[in-house]
Amino acid sequence: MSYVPNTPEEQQAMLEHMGLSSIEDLLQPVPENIRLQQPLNLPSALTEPDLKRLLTRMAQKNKSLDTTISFLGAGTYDHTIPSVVSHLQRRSEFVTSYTPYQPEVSQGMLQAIYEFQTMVSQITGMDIANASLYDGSTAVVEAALMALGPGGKGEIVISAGVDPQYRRVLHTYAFARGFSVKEVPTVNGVTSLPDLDAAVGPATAAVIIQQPNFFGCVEDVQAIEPLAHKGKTLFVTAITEPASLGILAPPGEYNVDLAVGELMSFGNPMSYGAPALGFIASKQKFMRLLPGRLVGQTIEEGGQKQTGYVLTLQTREQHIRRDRATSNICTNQSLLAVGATIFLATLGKQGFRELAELCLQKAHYAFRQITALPGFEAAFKGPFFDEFVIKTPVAASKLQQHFERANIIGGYPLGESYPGMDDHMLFCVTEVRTKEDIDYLVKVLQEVQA
Amino acid sequence: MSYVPNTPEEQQAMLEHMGLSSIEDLLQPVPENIRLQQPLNLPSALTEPDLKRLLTRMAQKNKSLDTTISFLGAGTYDHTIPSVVSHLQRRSEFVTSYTPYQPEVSQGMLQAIYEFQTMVSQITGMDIANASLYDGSTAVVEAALMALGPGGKGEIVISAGVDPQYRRVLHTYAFARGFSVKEVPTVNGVTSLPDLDAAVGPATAAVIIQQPNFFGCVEDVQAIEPLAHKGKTLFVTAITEPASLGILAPPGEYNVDLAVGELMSFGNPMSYGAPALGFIASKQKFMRLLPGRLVGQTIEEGGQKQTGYVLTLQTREQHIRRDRATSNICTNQSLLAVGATIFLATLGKQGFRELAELCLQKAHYAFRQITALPGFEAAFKGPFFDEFVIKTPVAASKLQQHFERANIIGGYPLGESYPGMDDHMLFCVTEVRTKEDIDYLVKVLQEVQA
Amino acid sequence: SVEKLIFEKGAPGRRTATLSALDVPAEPVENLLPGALLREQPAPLPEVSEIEVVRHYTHLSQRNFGVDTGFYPLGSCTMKYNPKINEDMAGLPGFAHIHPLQPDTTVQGALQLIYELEQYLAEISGMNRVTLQPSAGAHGELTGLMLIKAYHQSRGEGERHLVLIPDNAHGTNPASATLAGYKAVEIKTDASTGGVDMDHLRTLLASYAPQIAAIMLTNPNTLGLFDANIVEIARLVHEAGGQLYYDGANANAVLGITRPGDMGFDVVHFNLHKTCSTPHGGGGPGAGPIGVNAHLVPFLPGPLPARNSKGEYYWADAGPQSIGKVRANKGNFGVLVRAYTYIRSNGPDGLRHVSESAILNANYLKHELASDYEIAYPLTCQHEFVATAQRQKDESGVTATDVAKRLLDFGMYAPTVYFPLIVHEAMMIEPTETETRETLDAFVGAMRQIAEESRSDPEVVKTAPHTTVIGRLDQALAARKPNLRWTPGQETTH
Amino acid sequence: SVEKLIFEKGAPGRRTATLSALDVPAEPVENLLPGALLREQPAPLPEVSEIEVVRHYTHLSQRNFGVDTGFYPLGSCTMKYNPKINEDMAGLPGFAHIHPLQPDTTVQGALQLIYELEQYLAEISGMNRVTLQPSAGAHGELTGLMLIKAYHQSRGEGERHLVLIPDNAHGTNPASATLAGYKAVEIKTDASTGGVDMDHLRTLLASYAPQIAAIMLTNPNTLGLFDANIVEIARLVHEAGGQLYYDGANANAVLGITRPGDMGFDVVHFNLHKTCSTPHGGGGPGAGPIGVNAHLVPFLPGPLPARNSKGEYYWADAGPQSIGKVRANKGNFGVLVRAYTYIRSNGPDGLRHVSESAILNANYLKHELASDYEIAYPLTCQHEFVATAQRQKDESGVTATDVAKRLLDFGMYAPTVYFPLIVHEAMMIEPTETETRETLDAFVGAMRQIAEESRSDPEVVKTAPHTTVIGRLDQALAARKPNLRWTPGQETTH
Repeated sequence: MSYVPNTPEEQQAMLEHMGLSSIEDLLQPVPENIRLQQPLNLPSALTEPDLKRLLTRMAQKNKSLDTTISFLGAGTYDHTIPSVVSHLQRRSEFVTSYTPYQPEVSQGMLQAIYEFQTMVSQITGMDIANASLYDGSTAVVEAALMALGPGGKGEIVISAGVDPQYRRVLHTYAFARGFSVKEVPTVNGVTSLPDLDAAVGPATAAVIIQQPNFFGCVEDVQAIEPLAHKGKTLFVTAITEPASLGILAPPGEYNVDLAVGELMSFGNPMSYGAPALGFIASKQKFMRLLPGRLVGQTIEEGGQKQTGYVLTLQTREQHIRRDRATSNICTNQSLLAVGATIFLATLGKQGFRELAELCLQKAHYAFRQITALPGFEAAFKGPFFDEFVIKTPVAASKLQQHFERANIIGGYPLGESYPGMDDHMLFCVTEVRTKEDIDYLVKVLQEVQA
Repeated sequence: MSYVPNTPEEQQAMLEHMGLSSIEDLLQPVPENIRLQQPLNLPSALTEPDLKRLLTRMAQKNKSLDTTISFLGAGTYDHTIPSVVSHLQRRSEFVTSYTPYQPEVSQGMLQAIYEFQTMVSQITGMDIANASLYDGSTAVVEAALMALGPGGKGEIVISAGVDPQYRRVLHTYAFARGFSVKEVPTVNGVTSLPDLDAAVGPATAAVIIQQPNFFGCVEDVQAIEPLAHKGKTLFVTAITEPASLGILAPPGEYNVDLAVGELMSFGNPMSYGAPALGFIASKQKFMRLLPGRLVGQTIEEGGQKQTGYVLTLQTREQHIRRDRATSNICTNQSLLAVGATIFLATLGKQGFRELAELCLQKAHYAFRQITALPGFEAAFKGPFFDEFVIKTPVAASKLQQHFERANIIGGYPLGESYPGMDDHMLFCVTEVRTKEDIDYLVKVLQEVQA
Repeated sequence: SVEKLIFEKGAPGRRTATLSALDVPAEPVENLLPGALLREQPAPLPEVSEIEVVRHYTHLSQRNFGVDTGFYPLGSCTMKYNPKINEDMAGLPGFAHIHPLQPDTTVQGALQLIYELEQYLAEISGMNRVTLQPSAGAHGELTGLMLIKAYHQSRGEGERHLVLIPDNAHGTNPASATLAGYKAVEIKTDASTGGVDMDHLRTLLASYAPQIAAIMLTNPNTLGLFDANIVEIARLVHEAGGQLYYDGANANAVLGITRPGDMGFDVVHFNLHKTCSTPHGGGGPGAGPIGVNAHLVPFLPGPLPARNSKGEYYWADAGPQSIGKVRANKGNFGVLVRAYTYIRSNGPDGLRHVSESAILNANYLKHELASDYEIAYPLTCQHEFVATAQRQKDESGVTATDVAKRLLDFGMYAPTVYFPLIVHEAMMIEPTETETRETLDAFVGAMRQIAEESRSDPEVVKTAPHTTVIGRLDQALAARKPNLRWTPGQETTH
Repeated sequence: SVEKLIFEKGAPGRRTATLSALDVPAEPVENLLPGALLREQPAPLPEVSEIEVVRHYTHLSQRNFGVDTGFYPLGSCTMKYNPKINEDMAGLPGFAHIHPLQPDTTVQGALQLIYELEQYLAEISGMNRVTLQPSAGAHGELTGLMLIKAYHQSRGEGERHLVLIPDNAHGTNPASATLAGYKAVEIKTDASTGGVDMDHLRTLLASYAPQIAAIMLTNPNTLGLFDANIVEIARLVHEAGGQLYYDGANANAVLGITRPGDMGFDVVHFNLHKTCSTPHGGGGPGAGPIGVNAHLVPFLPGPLPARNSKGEYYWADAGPQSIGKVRANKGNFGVLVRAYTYIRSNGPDGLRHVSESAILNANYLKHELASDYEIAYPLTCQHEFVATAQRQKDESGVTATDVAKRLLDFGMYAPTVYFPLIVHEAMMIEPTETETRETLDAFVGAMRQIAEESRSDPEVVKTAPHTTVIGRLDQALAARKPNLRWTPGQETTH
C-alpha cells in the first residue's frame, strides 16, 4: 500500500519537465559506495485489509482493560474518558497540524494550549504552566535542571517516595549533566523528615517529593515545606495522580515553587503507558526559566486589534540558547494536552471535586474490605487517596497466579522496586472500578488466604 | 445524565424575565385530564460511564463479525470499509446537519450527494440517480409506484428470484395502494422465461428482476429484456450486491428503465442490516418522476456566478403534490450516501473492477472446494457472482449446529423463504473472506459429512 | 469559493489502496461468466489518491453547517444536540458488525435492546405495542395508515377512504394518505386558537362519517400550539368510526407531560432522529417506529421481538392479520441503539425536563422576538412557534427568505420558512432544549439587528448571505435545466 | 473573528455529566483525610454544558490548519499525509487500553510489535540495535549523546567533552549537547557544496582530537543537500576517537537508498512523526527511537524487548553498563503502533519509493521556483531545499515572513522561514512524497503570484494574511507583557 499519489507516468513526466530521464539522476549526490545494493530486508507491503487483520490479531493477544478488571496504578491511572473528549480531540485539524508556527492559521491549537496552561494552573493552584512535557519523569528532570540553572551542577534531594521510575530517569540525566542526586528514605510510607532535614544543604538546588507518594500515602507537605525551603532551595512537588488535586491541597497552597507531574490519565488512552503528558507549573517569578513551549495571549498588530494567541518567549528555547540551554525539549505532547483540556472542561469545577471523592471513597471501601481479611494488613497507617499498600500473606508472585486464574489484574508488586517488600502490593482503585469489581477482588483474595 | 445546559436557576430567571413564575405556566395549554400524573415508567437515568458499561455488555452478547467467520449474504454483504471512509463520514459537520435547506451553508453535503448521484449513475450505467432511498426493498416499491403512476393501479410482475423480503414489502404496499403483484417462478435458479412471457400483459406496469438474483445466479438479462419491454412496461432491475457491477453488465447496458437496489455494503457498517442505503437510477426521460430528493448543480444568482449545488425539482416531492404523490419519502439516507461516495472514491475505476474480481474468484474457489465434498452438490448449473446455493446432505438446521460448534456463521438456510428447500443453503463469499477462512468452512462441512 | 468535484481531481492510474490481495487460485474470468453478461465499459469512477480523498471530503465537511457548528432553530426538525456517546455505542463492534440474518442465539444483545426500546417507546407514547420497522417519519405514517386500513377491512369497513388532515399539517401527511390508497381531506385551522376548527371538523364528520378512515394530527401542531380540544376531537372521530393518527414530529414537547395514548390516539409515530437525539446526517438516516393501541396490534408488521420464560430473546412471526413487512430486515438498528442510549441516559425525569426546557426556550424566544416580528398566533406555545416577516415585507420588501439568508451571516442556521403554508412569510422557530440562554440571546440579537437593517438598509438583508462560501444560488436555473450528475468535460466555474 | 475562551463561557452550576454514581458506602471525608491536607479553594475550572464543550472545541479545530486541510511545505518537518489506518490501529482496545505494568504474559501482542519494530528500524538505519524509549527527536539526541558519554567513560576517555555541530544544524543539536554535559563546537558549511567544510573539520580535529566526543550531522542536511564526503568525515572523526551521531530529522530522503550505518554513523535517531507518518498533533506527541552500533549496545537504556525459544516475548533488563532509563515506561507506544503500521503498509519497495518521490517532488519545486526566487544552493537537492526572499527584500522590502504570511491566503501553510540560520531570508521547503503534481503546481503558482505582487503591489504581501480568521499578531507585545493564562475578569477583544 503506497501513499504516494503521483503515478510512475506522472513522475516520469515531471522528470522530463526538468530535463531529466530518471529518478537516478536525482540520487547522484549519494556516493555509489554507500548506496544500498539490495532492497531493505523488511516484510513485503501489505494492503489495508490484510494489515488490519494482522494488527487486530496482534492487539487481541493483549489483555485490554476492557476485558479484565485491573487494580494497577503506580503512576498510570485509569480514569473515565467521556465520549466527547475523543470525538473532539481526534478532529483531524488538531491531529494533523504541526507546532503552530503560523499563528494566523493555528489559532485553534494555540487557544486550546492557552486553555490547557490555564487549567493546569487552576488545578495545581500555581501561577503559570507550560504547554506540556514528555511525561512525569522527564518533568521531574526539567524541574531539577531549572533549579540547577545553566551550569547544570549541584545537588538534587529527592524522596524515595517518588516513583522509582522517575528517580531512575533523574539518575540518568544526573550522570550525563553531571549533578548529584541524594535520596531521602521513607519511614512508615512517607518521607522521613529528619533524614530530609539532614539531606538539604548549601549545594541543594531542589527538594523533590511526590504527593500522594508512590505508596499512595499523603505526605505531610506542611511539615516538609520549611525543610525544603532551607537556603535557596526550590521546593518541587510531583503529582502522578492528578485526580487527587480535586480534594487534596494543591501545590500552590503549600508554597511549592515548581509543580510537575503526569496528566495522561485525564482524557487520553493509557496506551501501554505512553504517549504520556508531562506538565510543569511554577510561581510567576520562574516564568522566563520554564522549559518547553509557552502560548501567550496578544492582539493583532493592525486591524481590529482582535485577541489572538501565539507561541511566545521563544528565546528561552533551546534553538537560541544553545550552550546556556537548560532544556532541549522541542516536540512536546500537544494533542494530549488538548485531550486533558477537553476532559477538564467536561468535568468542570464541581466534577473535578467529585472525581476525587469517587476515587477516595472507592479506594477506602476496598481498603476496608481487604484489611478485614485475615492475613492482609495495611502496610502503613497514614492517610491515602486512591492507592494503598497491603502486606499480603504470600509473596506477590504467588498472588499474580491467583489473579490470572480469576481473570483480573491485581496491584503492583512492590518488591520489583523496593527490596524487601516482596510481600507488599500496591492497589489502586479509581472511579472506574465498581463495587462489584472490588467485591470480586476481595473474594479472590479471600481464596488466596484459604 | 442531562443534555439541557441551562441550570434550574437560569431557567427560573428566564421565566421571571417573561413575567412567569414557573414552568407550569407554560404547560397550561395541556388539559389537566390528559396530563401524566406520575413519572414515566422507565428505568432511572444513567451516567455516561454506567451507560457505557451497560451497553458494552449488551453488545458483547452479540457475536460480531470481528470475532467469527461468516458466509451470510442474502441481501446484506460484508465488504471492507477503508479507514478513510469512516474518518471522513463521521465528521460532525456531516453527521449533525439537517437536510440541506439552506444551500449557502450546506454546500458540503449537497456536493457530496451530487457526487453520489453521479457515482450511482456511473456504476449502474444509467443516466441519472436520486439522493437515496431507505433500502433496497423500498427502492423496489418506489420503482413499482413510479411505473404505476399517480393512480397507483395496475399490475407489477416480479420474479421469484427477487429477494423474498423485497417481495413481501412489495405485497404490503400493493395491499395498501391497491395494485396487484404477479410472481414469476424460477427454473434452475433463474427466472423462467416462458412464465415471464406469459405473465406480462396489457395491465403490467413493470417487470422486476434481480441481478444476480437471490440464489446468486446471474439472470440472462439479454433474453429477459424484450419480454419485459412488451407494451408500455418498464423494465426494472434490482441490485442487492453492488460489487457485482464491477464485472457484470450494468443495467444501463441492457436497456433497463429503472435500476434500484442496495448500497449499504459500500462503506457503511452492517449494523444488523440497517440503516441501509436504497438507490434508484433511471433513464433521463424519467427524471421528473423520480421519487425522493435530487441535488442539482447551478450557479450563483449574482456575484461571480460560482458553481454551487441545491436541492432541486422539489415540486416532485410529496409536500407539494399531495394527492398526486407517487412517493412520500422525505428523510432519506444521506449520511450513508456520503459513506458510499467516499468508498467508491477510494476504490476508483480500477479498484471497482478488482473488488468484483476478488469476490468472483473467492466465491468460485469456495464453490469448487465445497462441491468437491461428497454429498454437497451445486443446486444450479448457471453462472454466479459471489453467492451460490448448495444442496446439503443434511437439513440446514442440522448444519447450523455444526457451525455453532465451529464458531462460524454459515450460509443462509433457504428453507426459511423457499418451501421445499430445507436442504439448501446459500453461501456468500466476498473479498473479506480469506483462503484460510474458506478452507476452514470446507473442513467444517467435511466433518458434517463424516 | 468553489471546491472542484472529485471527478475533476486525480489522474489516470491514481488510486487509494483498499483491497486485499487475491489469496486463492484464480480462474480466467471467461471460464466463470459468459462474455455476454460482462460489463463492456468500466465504471468511470474517479482515480484519486488517498490524500486527495481525505482533503476533498474534509473540505466538503468544512463547507457544511451542523448542530456542532452552531444554533439550528429549524422548526419541526428538533435539531437538538446529538450526544457523542450515542455514536460510540452504535459503533461498538457487537452492534455495528452483525448481520441481519444471524441466528437469534448469536444476537441476544441486539434483540434485548430492541425488545426494551419497544417497551420504552410504548410507555412514552402511552400505546400498547410498538414496531421499530419503519425507516423514517413518513414511513411510519404510511405504515400506520396501512394498519388502519387493515383494521377497517377486518371489520368489513373497507369503504372508509378519507383521511382528515389539518391545513397546517406536515407535508408528508397527505402524501402518506395517498400512498395508503386514501384521499386526504383538509380541515381548517381555528383562527383564534390555532387548533382544529371544531365546527369544520363537525361538518366534515357529519358529511362523511362512514367514509372516514382516520384523522392525522400532531399535537402540539406546527404552529407550536397544543390543541386543548384534543379529547373532544378524539371522541368525535372515534364516534364516526375513524382512527386517530398522531404525527410524532413534535413529540419533543410532550415527553413525560402527556401522552398521545392518553389523548385518545390509536397510532403514533416517533421521529427518533428528532425526539431521541439521533443525528440527522444531512437528511438521514432516521427511524420512525410506530406505537399502536391493542386493537391494531394484530396488524403490525413482523417479525416482532419476544422473550421466552428462560429470558431468551427471539423474533416471533407476526400473526395472520399482519400487513406484512414495510422494509427488509428489522428497522434502522444503528439509529435504534442511539435512541436507546438517549432514553436510558435521561430516564423519566430527564425526559420530562427535556420537554419542559424545550417549551421554556421556545416561549423565551417568542417573548423576545415579539417586539420586532409578528407572531402568527401570540399564545403560549410549546416547543416551537411561528414568527413572520410580514411586517418587514410590508415595510421594506424584506421577506422571510431574506431574513433566513441574513441569519446565516451570524453563524446561525435559519428557521424553517414558508411553513406552515397557512401563515404568510412564516418563520417557524424551534430552539430545542439543548441551547443555552446565551445562544438564545445571540439569536434574538441577530434577529433584532436584521429587523433594524430591514428598516435602515434593506439591501444588506435582501442580498444576504455575505459571509458564506457562496452567495444565493439560482434555484430556477437548477430546476429549468436540471444538472443532476457530472459528465466528462463539464467544469465547475470559479 | 474571535472565539471566546472556554472560561468565558458557561454559567455557575452548568456541567457535562462525566462521572458514574457512587456505589460503595461513603465515609465522611474528614474521617479519611486530615483537614490540613485538604484543598481550600476548588479549582476554578469552567462550568459548561456538553453542547458548549462540543461547539467550543469544534470551533477551535475549525480555526486550525492541518495536513488534511492542505499543503504543508514546512522544511525539515516532513508534513506528509498521516494515514487513517494508523489511527484506527493505535485505537484498537488491545493497544489503547493496556497498562504499562501489566504482566508480560498479558501483553504479548504489544511486546511483539515493539520487538519487530526495533528490528525494522535497525534494518532501515543499518544499525545493530534500537531502543524505542526516547519520546521525540531531541530526546533521542540527548539519549544518543548519553550513550556516547557512557562509552567514552567506559574506555577511560571521559575527558572527551566537545561535540562538533555544523552551523546549519537543527537547533536541538547544540542544546542536546549542552544537556549531555558537552560543549558544542560549530563547523562551517562549505559555500560551494553546502556540505561540511572539510578544511575546517580537519583543523578542528587536528586541534581538539583528544577532547572530541562526537560529531552530530544530518545527511542530507538542512539545506537538503547530501554530503558526498560523508565516508571521509566518518573516517576522520573515528580516527580522532569521536563518535558519529546521525540526526534523523531528514531521514525521509534516504529510506532504502542508503543507510546511516553504511555511511559510518554510530548512533541514529528517528523522528517517527516525520519519517513514519505519525501525526504531529499540533506539536506532539512524537517518538525518537535511536539505533546504535554494536559497541554502544551495552549502554542502551532498558528494559529491552526479548524473545525466548518458545516464542514468548518479555522485557529483559538492560545490562550493568546501561545508562538507565530516559523516561518512565517503554516509549510512546501509541506512536509506535502507527509507525509499525506504516512500515508494514509500505514494505521495502514502498519505503524506497517514498524517498525517491520526496526527492523528486522537492527537485521539481526547486526547478519551478528558481525563476522567481533565489535558491540558496542551486544543486540537486534531496527531500528539501532552501529558497530565499533575498531578491524580493532587495527589490521591495518583502521579507520571507511576508511571503510566508501571504501564502496562507492561498490556503497553504508556509515553509520554515529564517532557517537554516546561515541563509538570509531563508524559506526551507519540503513538499514530501504525498503531494500530487497539481498541488505542487498550485504552490508554484502562488509563489509566482507573490513574487509578482512583490514587484507590483508589495503592500498586499507585507500586510498579509488577508483571508485568515485573524491578522498578523503582535509577537513583541506577547513577549514583553506575557499573558500565559486566563484570569477572572480578563476579556478577549473582538
